[in-house]
Amino acid sequence: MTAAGAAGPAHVEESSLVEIDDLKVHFPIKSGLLFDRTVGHVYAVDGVSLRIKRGETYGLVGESGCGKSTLGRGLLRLVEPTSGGITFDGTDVRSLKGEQMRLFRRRIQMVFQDPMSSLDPRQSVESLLVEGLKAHGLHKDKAEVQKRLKSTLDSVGLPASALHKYPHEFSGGQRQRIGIARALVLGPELIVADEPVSALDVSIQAQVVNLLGDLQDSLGLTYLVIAHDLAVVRHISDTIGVMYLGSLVEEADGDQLYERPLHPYTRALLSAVPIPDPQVEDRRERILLAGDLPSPADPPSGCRFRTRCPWSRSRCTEERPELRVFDNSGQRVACHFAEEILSGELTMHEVRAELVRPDADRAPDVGAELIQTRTDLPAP
Amino acid sequence: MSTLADHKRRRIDELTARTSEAGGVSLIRDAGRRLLRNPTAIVGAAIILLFLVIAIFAPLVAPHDPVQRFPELTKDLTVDSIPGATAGHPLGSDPLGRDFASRMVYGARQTLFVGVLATLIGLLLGVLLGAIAGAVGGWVDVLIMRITDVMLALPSLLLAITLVALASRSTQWTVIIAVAVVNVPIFARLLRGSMLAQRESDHVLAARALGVKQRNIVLRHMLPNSLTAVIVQATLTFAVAILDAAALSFLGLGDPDINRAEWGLMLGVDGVRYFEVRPELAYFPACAIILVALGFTLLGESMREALDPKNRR
Amino acid sequence: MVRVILRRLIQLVVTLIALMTLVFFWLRRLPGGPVDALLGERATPQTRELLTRALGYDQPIWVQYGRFLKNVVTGDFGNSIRTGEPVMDVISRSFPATIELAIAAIIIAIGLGIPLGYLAARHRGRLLDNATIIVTLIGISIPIFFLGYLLKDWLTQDIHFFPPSGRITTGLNNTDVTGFFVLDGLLTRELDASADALWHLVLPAFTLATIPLAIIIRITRASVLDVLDEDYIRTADAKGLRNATIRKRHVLRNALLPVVTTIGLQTGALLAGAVLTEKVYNWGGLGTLITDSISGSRDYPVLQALILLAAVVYIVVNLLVDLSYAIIDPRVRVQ
Amino acid sequence: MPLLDVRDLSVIFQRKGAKPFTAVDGVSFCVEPGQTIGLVGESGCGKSVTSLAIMGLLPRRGNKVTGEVRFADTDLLKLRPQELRDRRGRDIGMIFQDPLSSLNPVIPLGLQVAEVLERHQGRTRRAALREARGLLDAVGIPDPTRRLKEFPHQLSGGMRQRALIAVALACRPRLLIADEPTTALDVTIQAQILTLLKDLVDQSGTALVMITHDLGVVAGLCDTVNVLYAGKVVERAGRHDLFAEPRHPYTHGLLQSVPRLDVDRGGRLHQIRGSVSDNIPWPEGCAFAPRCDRVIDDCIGETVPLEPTLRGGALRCKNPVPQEVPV
Amino acid sequence: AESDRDGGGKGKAATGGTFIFAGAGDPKNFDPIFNDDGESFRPIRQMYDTLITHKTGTAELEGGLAESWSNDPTGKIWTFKLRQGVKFHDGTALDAAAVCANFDRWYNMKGEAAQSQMIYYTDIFGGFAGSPDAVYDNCKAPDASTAVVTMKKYKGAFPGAFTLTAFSIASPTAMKKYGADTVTQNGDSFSYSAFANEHPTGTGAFTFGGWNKATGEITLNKNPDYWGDKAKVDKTIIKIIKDENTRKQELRAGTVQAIDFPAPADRKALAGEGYKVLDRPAFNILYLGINQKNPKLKDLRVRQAIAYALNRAQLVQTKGPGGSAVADEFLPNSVLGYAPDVQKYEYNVDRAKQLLAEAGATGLTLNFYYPTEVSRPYMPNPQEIFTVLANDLQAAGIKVNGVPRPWNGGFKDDVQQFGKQDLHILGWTGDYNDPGNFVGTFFGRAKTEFGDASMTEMFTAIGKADATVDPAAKKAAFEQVNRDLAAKWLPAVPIWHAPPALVTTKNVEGLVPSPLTAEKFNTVSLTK
Ligand SMILES: Nc1ncnc2c1ncn2[C@@H]1O[C@H](COP(=O)(O)OP(=O)(O)OP(=O)(O)O)[C@@H](O)[C@H]1O
Ligand SMILES: Nc1ncnc2c1ncn2[C@@H]1O[C@H](COP(=O)(O)OP(=O)(O)OP(=O)(O)O)[C@@H](O)[C@H]1O
Ligand SMILES: [Mg+2]
Ligand SMILES: [Mg+2]
Repeated sequence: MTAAGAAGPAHVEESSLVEIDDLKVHFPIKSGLLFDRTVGHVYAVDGVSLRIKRGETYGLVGESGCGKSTLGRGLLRLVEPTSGGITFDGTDVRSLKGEQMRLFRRRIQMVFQDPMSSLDPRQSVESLLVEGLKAHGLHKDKAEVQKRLKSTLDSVGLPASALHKYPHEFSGGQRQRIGIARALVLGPELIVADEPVSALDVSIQAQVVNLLGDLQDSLGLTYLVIAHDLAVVRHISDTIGVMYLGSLVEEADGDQLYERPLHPYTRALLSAVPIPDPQVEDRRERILLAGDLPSPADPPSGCRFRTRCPWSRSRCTEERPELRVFDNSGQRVACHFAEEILSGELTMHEVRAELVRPDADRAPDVGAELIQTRTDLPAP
Repeated sequence: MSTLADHKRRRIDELTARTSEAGGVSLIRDAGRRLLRNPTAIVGAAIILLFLVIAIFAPLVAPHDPVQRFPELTKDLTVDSIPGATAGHPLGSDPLGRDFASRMVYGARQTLFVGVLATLIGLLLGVLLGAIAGAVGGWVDVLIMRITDVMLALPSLLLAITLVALASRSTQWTVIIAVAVVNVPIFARLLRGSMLAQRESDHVLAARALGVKQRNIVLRHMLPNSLTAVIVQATLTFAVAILDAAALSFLGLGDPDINRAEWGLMLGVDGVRYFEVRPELAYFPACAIILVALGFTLLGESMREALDPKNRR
Repeated sequence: MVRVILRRLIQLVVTLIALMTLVFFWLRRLPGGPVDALLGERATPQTRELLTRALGYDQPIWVQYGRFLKNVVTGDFGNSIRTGEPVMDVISRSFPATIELAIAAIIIAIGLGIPLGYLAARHRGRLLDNATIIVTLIGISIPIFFLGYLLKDWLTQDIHFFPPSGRITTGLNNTDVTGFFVLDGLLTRELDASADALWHLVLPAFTLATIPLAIIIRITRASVLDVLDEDYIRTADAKGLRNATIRKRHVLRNALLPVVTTIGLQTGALLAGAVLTEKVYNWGGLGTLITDSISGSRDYPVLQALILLAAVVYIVVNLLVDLSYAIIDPRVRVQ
Repeated sequence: MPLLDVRDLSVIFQRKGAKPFTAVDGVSFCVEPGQTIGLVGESGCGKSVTSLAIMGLLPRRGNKVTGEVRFADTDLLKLRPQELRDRRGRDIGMIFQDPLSSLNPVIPLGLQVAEVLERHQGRTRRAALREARGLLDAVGIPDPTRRLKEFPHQLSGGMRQRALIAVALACRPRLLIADEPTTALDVTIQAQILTLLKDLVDQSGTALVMITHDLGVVAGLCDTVNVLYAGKVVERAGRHDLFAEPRHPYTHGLLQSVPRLDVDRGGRLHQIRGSVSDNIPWPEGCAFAPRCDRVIDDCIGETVPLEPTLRGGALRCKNPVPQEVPV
Repeated sequence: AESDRDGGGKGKAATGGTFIFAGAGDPKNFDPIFNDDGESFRPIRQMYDTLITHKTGTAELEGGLAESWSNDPTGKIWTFKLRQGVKFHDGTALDAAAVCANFDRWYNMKGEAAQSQMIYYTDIFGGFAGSPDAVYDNCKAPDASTAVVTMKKYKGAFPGAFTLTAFSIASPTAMKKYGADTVTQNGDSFSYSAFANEHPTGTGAFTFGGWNKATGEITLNKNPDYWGDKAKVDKTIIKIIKDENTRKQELRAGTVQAIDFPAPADRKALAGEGYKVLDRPAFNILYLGINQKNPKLKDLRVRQAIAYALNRAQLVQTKGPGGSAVADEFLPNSVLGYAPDVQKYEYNVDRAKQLLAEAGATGLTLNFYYPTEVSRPYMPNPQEIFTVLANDLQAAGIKVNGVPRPWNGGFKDDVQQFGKQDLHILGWTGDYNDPGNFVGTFFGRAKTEFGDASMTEMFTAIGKADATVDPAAKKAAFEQVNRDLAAKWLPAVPIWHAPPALVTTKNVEGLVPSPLTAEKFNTVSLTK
């Protein structure tokens, strides 16, 4: 891993592998009498721009439901973005069509959160790995394939005998290694890892984190790591982006972010992460946020964070802050008052928690299906 | 002492290297193993196996030709008395002087044939429709679902009755088709629902990310994983299919060829008609039907249990 | 909520129109058909021709279809071929009989099924549980017409305990008000008629209830077991609540949710089962009407209307079940 | 005298056709009023089973519980079910991990809080509801009057957890057991809940047993920490001691393997090899041995006892991590 | 509810009480002319009378509303001497004018809807006013007690056809009052007048008491002013129970006192339990039709081979309802023209094979159509009969391809209209005592059913016999026809005469079975 330098913005552009420009992914909420009409949208990702440099690890953090996964999937076009641009190594990913896109997928791979559900329980490890090779016509030479599989397994620390086993026969950490091996076998340049360790036990988590690091070192991979655990993200990332309700609120080099969080949300987040050290814990000041994440189907006007922000002002209601470069450290922040808050000019005020309806946008529709399956015999 | 410790240490090393043991079990084999440990499943499977063997080897098992009329039986046969067991005819005569035991044996063949075929045809059509709906989506999906709505608008036996009533001619196939069609929407919806769920699942997403062709995703990921539910349902459907066929016979809408030895027919037609003259004509086929239906139900239920991811470990 | 109902009703109408059209065209291309059905074995070519013209079968099919649609929209399904009465009269006469039977059956199924299922779950793995499971399995596997026959044979012929068939003793002059004989007896204070009708109802209702009963027992059992495993039951236990409170307030309410759906789905089984039960017990309801209009006479106008009616009943009941579900389960309540 | 004194608690699951499985193996710890103790360990190490055994909430059949659970002089394990019921919810409150599934989905929130009061304090429904309103308010649920009539699914995760806390606290129990109360929540919400718990303990003198797998949570909250591995307490220490100088290789390993927010990104994390399911197949010996870097023959040869340490804790290790600074 | 049951039956052969008779199907309505089936005729027969009727329990003619009748030598003019003092239920007197009103009503019936429903009328009277085929000319009433009906041509059916229940005499006043002639077509079917449904008015021993369709009960009350033997019971209820098994069970339960069409299998058991099983003298025929459209079947030897191949004696023994007998001719022996000396085809497989070989028809495969979903008195279980017959044919080396068709869902169409079959089974219950009603109906003209329009010899012979007015000559002519049918023409093989039975409880007296299933209940009494 390259240590993050305080490189200027111009330098960043040259070496960036991925550029995401004002990406939006909106999911339509459908409802209707006979035919479904779109009655609204879930603004899962709502205008995110970021760059990932070749060979670096970009970490994305944020609360559950803020759109991290959707951003990752949008980047791979596993969900079709609503608008915005994606450039991968000079290729305009969004303009790729059908077969082109399919072949292109080889260059970006994905690792999923749940190592069980992301592995087809019916396939042996071998067929899981070969599948990708087949899809890209790389399976012709049997011996070659076997060699490739073995070396891939080896690189994720699994024995070759694992090939003939099935996912459910492995422990969680091993499954995650299989997931990583599946991504690796095609020799991708970018790996999007969506919560790769959050389903794992603490002791296993370290193994996988290390593995990811090792692989990056040996293969020169670029990562987009999505996680809600700020500590993990901080540990593995060169650059960290903080998301809140569909948009990036702050982006900075990991140490920089910890040293000098600019956005109120980042500050709150940092202060909330427990640290396994009583001494630190006892000394820490907490910025407690009131309430919960608002529904992405009905985001607040202006600054998305204003409903929970102890520094919010009336301007925040009217104007949505841009993600702007804060200073020449490269740190970017989307807050009107970042400077004022940093300097202490602005003081906190109390925030009343607001009512948040979970999934109010997706109330189950009893009418969705006219009649469910008819079971003449009892369902389980 | 140290040798003991050495020994134990070796065991620990073995343990740590557990993944190196060769061979693995697939989910299905795993489920199969669990099934084998489940007495319910064993009983169900045993019943079905028994009847299957009888069905397959009917000519060997049956003492006689099931359609032949025997002079020694017709001799004493009248409408109001049917000869019982005699030498060579362990279960006696049926209302037409045919060997009842042989008819029971061949009945296994016919009944399983009807049940299995009806289920399979229903399964095939249902899976086809469901797979298309689930894989293609869009208006095709909407269309297929509306079609199944129409089919589901009638309760199953009623739909079967209607279909038979509406058929221009009735044969064994009318019954099979009617019973099969009833199941089409069930299978279709089951499969589609499961496929839609699969479509959103991580492993399908993973396959897409790998660049696997859509066709292969459908065929190798979505379909196989969705089929479990359908297969379990199919096992349960056998039982229902056999019962439905029997009900149709009882209503006089079944297979009109009474030469065919089929339990539903034997029960629904002769069994009921000659119940007072010779109740065995009803009891034997009824018990056979109950047993087979029970067998399939037991197997289906335990399969459902075995395949339930909740029980996997 | 209103929108959901509306949506379902529209779907219902669409389904019905599709069904109607299908049935109409299918019927028209069948051999035999009304002309033959109307004229018995004594038909002569003249009468045949007279009738074909009288019925308008010599007109193009789409003209016939148009007329049919027009009639249906005005609620006129034509006359029964068998009896010559307006189809709606025939059906509305048979309807109460089936509903009476079905309600009695569902009362039996629910009234016995839920407690038995609950008890089985509470005694999981023990004798009572295993016995219930076996009995329900057999209940599901037995052809119900045969069960009906056996019950009838044992209880009306071997011992003359129940009346063998019909809805009321022949010659008992009950006053017909609603068509529900038990209810009519109460309304007109002819209590003997009411009791007599009820007595006639026992066996058929029990026969018809077999399958729903078995299924309700199984679902209730499974559902109670599921609920007992739920975290909130553990929470309730951790609260130190009394057993009775937990059972009533926490277990049953949740466990009954899937049972409600099952009951809805079982109405389908009831309609189908009624065909068999009514035949066995000579119960003059829709089921008998269906068999009568198929075998022998192919009474297509009646059949057509019956199919539609069955569809409507089935769909509406399911809609009602969904709605009741929404009422019991706050999670599907839509503001 | 401790409020809760768990002595040598063991839980053995015995299923037909399966080998008996010892989920909790001789766990002992005690809690003083006003004290917070932590039970930490990875998934499957027996934390939940311990808490359920204390509460008498384990499934009625298929398990064997031995040992003693003394709660203010009575052994909870020896109480008749009815007597235990009288105590649960009144003397001991419990908060569970998943707030959604732990609340009954079809019963209004108000009643779920109020029914404890009805049961243990003989309140009428009306009075209980009024009190429930106050409780909801106290745990920081906005607009409690309205919430009384609402159902769990209408609340967000954090609010549900608060409601669950309100239920547990309704009768002002002397002991509160919290089984991973924040695991399902986001960090910002977790911080809210933890703060709430802390305040409650501080204000009311309630003893708290905090069960978690997150060492960070323990660090900020607990007075004493018990580290569990494979059903056994492997190390117990005051939190300062534990985090400053973990003695058991497992504790040590755990602490090393968690990335820390306040530490600059380093190279590799320390990692413990293998996984939790790698257990030695015989009862004696240290369960952690197969994964341990410091394993010696003694570890696998004989039973490793939990021995008191100088600093007032306890340790179950034959070859502990050496202390850097001798006490 | 007041119970009408067992009000009577007390005392010995006492009058009064309610007689409950279980019928097998719903009637259509109670206007005689619009009906053609036995279940409708059963109640109609109790409420109406015909001009000529049958002696109780036989098919012999006897005076009904007409004390006597005569015809002129051309057989065209029929003179009826009416019974005096007979009144319809509504009080209208039965006189010649009333009789003529009935005849004129039938002839002048308007509208295709109504006409198409008058099956018997079209059959016997050929057509309606304006039709060239119409047989009826006019009816005169020279005096109140004499009705003279004039026909345009002679028909062999008369006078037997005057006994047809369809030609019962109804009250002209009531018919007018309740608009009897309005038959409206509705969708695929018809609705009938109030007369037909609610106010049937005849002269019969019972008056109409109501039809409860929900319970399937038709109530008939005793007519105290009946001209003949007054009903012994106060009330008769015809309870419709379609399932034969249920009919039997109700009988056992004592809720009905008599049932029609018991299942053949139940006869013995019921008799053993002390119920009275009343066999009706056979008046029907089941035959195996042979379609000569198939050139192989045009060969008489092949048809004879088929006849020889059938083991009819065994069929009668194993499947025949009680009292059934092998049929050698197409009419029962009680009917005029039955020849005792026709060629008989005893079961003889070798002869059959030999004949087939002679005809060069070995390896013959035939489509055998048989009906399903039906049970008729002459054919209680078509599927079984088919199976047995097919079995016999197979044994003689004729391959049989069984084709089942629902009775109304294709069988009659395929057999009678399209002639798709090679073989089929069908039968007939006689309407009145006349050979023409049997032989004439089957073979009197070219029919697709038998597929040969060229058997003119047969058609003329039957036509001639039917047109013979003199009874003796007619008898001789039909005897010859029957001989030729068996020996020369063999268009079909007669199988059996199978009389349907009635079963009553022990306490029912006076129910006399009629070969024509034309039982009248005025003779019934209940003992205790
Ligand atoms: N296919 C979809 N259709 C509709 N809404 C969706 C869809 N996928 C995600 N969403 C919604 O978009 C929002 C963002 O979801 P996303 O999964 O990206 O969040 P996340 O940050 O990854 O959360 P988590 O940490 O829980 O994984 C959520 O409100 C989610 O409900
Ligand atoms: N009812 C039960 N029957 C059999 N085994 C059980 C039962 N409940 C728990 N166990 C087993 O006991 C062990 C300890 O489980 P427990 O739930 O206490 O773990 P935990 O430490 O709470 O883990 P987590 O962090 O996943 O909640 C596990 O291996 C589990 O499989
Ligand atoms: Mg996510
Ligand atoms: Mg736990």
